[in-house]
This record gives sequence, C-alpha cells and structure tokens, in this order.
Amino acid sequence: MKILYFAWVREKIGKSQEELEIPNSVSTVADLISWLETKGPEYRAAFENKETNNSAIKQSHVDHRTPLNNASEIAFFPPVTGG
Amino acid sequence: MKILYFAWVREKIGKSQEELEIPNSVSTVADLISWLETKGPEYRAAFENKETNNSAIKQSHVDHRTPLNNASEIAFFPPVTGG
Amino acid sequence: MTIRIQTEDFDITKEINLLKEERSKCGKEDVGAIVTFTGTVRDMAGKTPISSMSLEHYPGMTEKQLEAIAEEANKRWPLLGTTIIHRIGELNPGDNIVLVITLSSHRHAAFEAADFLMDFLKSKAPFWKKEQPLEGEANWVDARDSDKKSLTRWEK
Amino acid sequence: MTIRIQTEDFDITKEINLLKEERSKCGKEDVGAIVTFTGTVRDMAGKTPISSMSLEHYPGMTEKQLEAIAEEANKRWPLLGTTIIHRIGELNPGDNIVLVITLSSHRHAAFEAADFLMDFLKSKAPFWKKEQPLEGEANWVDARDSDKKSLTRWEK
Repeated sequence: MKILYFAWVREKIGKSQEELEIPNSVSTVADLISWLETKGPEYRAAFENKETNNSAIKQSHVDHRTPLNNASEIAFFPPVTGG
Repeated sequence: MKILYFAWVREKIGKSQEELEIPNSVSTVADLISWLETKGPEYRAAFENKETNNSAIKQSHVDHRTPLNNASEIAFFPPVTGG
Repeated sequence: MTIRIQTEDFDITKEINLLKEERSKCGKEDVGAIVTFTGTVRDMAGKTPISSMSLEHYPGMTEKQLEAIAEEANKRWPLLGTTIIHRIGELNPGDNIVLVITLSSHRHAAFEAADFLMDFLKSKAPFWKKEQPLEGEANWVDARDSDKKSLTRWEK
Repeated sequence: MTIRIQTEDFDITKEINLLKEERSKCGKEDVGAIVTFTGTVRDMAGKTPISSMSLEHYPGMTEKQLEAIAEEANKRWPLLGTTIIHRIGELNPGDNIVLVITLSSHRHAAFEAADFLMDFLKSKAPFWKKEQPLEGEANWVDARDSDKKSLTRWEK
C-alpha cells in the first residue's frame, strides 16, 4: 500500500510517502494508524492527536472507521488550510 | 425653481430641464406635480401614474408629501434601473 | 474610496491594483480578501433580442448617492478599500456596465459588502437604462420588484 | 469550467475574459453578473509579522476535490462559467493566493456561488499553508473553526 504524508504529518514522519506491506489484521484507517505507531516514535509523534489527522482513500476524505478494502493509496494530513 | 426631468419623464415632457416661478400656494412635491399638470397634456402624460414617479430635492430622494421649502432644484424621474 | 461615472470601459485587475496600492501606502499588507462584482449587458430582455442599451444618469446626485452607499458599507463592514464605477452612454451586449470592488481582511466582510453595495446601487443610484431591441422602438427598462425586495435583507 | 493549480500569478481580467469568450462561443451573451473572489497573503498572522508563506497540496486529490465543489455549485445555481485557480509554492505578503470566478445571468446566483465555492475550498481542498515569521521558525497554519462553521450555511 502506498501511504502519503502531507504538511506537518510529513515533517514529523520525515518522508512524503512510502510503500508498505500491511498485515491482514489491519482493516480500518484507525487500525492502520495504530500499526504505523508501532513502527517508531516519529509515527507516534505524527499521530499523537488523532482528531487533528485527516485521511483520504482514493483521494476522497474518509474518517478513521473507514475500512481500507485493499485500497492502493491512503494519505494522512492535517486539517486543510488553503484559500 | 430649477426642475429637472430624466428618462421617460424627460421624453414625455420634451425637455430635460426648465426654470419656473412657482406660485406661493404650491408647498409640497405633490402640489408641484398638480400645478405642472395644469401646464399642458405633456405634463399630464408624464405624471399619469404618480406612484411610478420619483423625485429628489437637493439630490436626495423625497416622497410626494415633502415640503419644497424654497428648494432651488427638484428632479422628477422613473424608478432607477442602473447596475 | 473610488467612485467614478464614465463612458469608457474599466479594467478589473487595474482597479484592484489601484486599491491595493492605496492600502499598501499606509504601510500595511492587511488585505486578505478582494471581491468584485461586474454587471454586463445581456443580449436578451426577457424574450426580446437586444442590439444595444443606453444609460442616462443624474450628474451630481449619482455621485452623492454612491458616496452615501459606500460610506454606509464602510460603517457596516471593516473594509480596506471600496470602488464603484458605473458606465453611461451607449453599450452593447457583452459590455461591462458596473464594477464594485471591496477589500477586507476576511472574506465574509468583502462578500457581504459587495452584495450590499450592488443592492443599494440598483435601488438608490439615479441611473436609467433604455434598451434598443433588434426590431422596433427603444424601451426604458422597468424597475424590478426583486431588487426592492433584495434591499430588505439589509434592514437592521 | 476552469480549474488550475499553478505557481505563477493570475490576471483577473484575463481570466474573466476567457470565461466570457467561452460562453460567447455558444452564441449567447446571457452573462449579466460576474463575481470574483481573490484571496491574498497578509503580512500578519494574528500579532506575528510574516515575511513569506509556502503552500503545499495533494496533487490529484486537489483537482478532484475542486471539480466536485465546482460541480456542486453548478447544480445549486444557474452558472454560465466557473473558474478556480489556486497558487502553490512560495508567496509574499500582498501576493494573490486563490481566485474564484462565477458567471451567471443574475447577481444573486453569482454572489452566492462564489461564496459557496470559497467555503468549500477552505474546508475540503487539500492545501496547507506554512507561514514564515520575520523572526523564528516557520509554522503550519491552524484550521479555523469559523471556516467549519461557515460551511453549515449551505446545508440543505
């Protein structure tokens, strides 16, 4: 699965994207966050305040209960501040 | 008194302005309209539907009950349609 | 604050830049939101094709009314610049008629003030439009009830 | 409908004319109202002087979201043209950030649609701003509660 990070989520994790094999036990966005947090303190820092983390699957906003359903791409980012 | 006419009021009366001596008995805008109507059919045509006639004294909108108070200039015109 | 009545066309970008520069001269770059409204001539009046339009106004009163409207908008919203330009004379379909610009720090003030300015201009500024149909005699445009109703949105 | 993400600046008059020409090609001059909103960089973030700002976005998702927002606006109002242009990269105080243009036959549709487009762009389009203060480290801009609240105005 391709995982993208933007803005301060990207800065805290230290990369803008990565390709990861996700275990079968990971079924929702929330599961994926919990699994990523096991990978190191940089991930725990990025997801410290989960309510401030937005996610998108197939480039559409989703909430943390959304199933991954073998999506090929997911993105994590702070609340948007354009315009 | 200087009297100005605009748009179809001007066209019906056939002039854009005139300078007239107003009798002392004419004290309000409504009085002035009634007095103008005695001056000829072109004035009667211009003021036929009084509610569609707007007037301005000292370049501010006034209603027909407003006293003239020796104003030096009054204007008559249809509802405005700019913009 | 810029208020102009003119026969010539206007350039929206240029007019925005004039307002921005005026504000910059005060040593501040606090404009965050710029709203413009441009009214243009349509080629149909209801079901009647129109070939041209002419605009008449009451010189002196027009400027006075537009200044009063702009001042009222500046009382109601924290504006950092206001422009009202209205063309007069002969205009063709597609031509610009009127331009309103509002500058503010935040977008809601700029949007509301521009909307307000147009409503008051439509009902209070002494302009009259005469439309020339493709065939037949020119007609003075009737005032719209919807414009009068629109004004009631701003009653305090 | 025009949707663009770009580093270079935009010219508002030019963008309006592109939309008008596109509509004219359909053989109609039925545009009567043009509203533009331009967002610009301010030199203060609250009480902190700002020297520059940088804008990051999610390529692909941005275009998809902006198209969806523009389509929704076109469903709700009878628009005759819509433009959304958003700049990315490094910007300075006074610079343009975003442009929204709406064309319609009547002014209320054009005003409301532009207002709607900005509200949805602010809350749904994946852009992030980072402000560089005159002194100290750059900060990611926080989302505003007022922007979220503003969205509720459009609930049907």
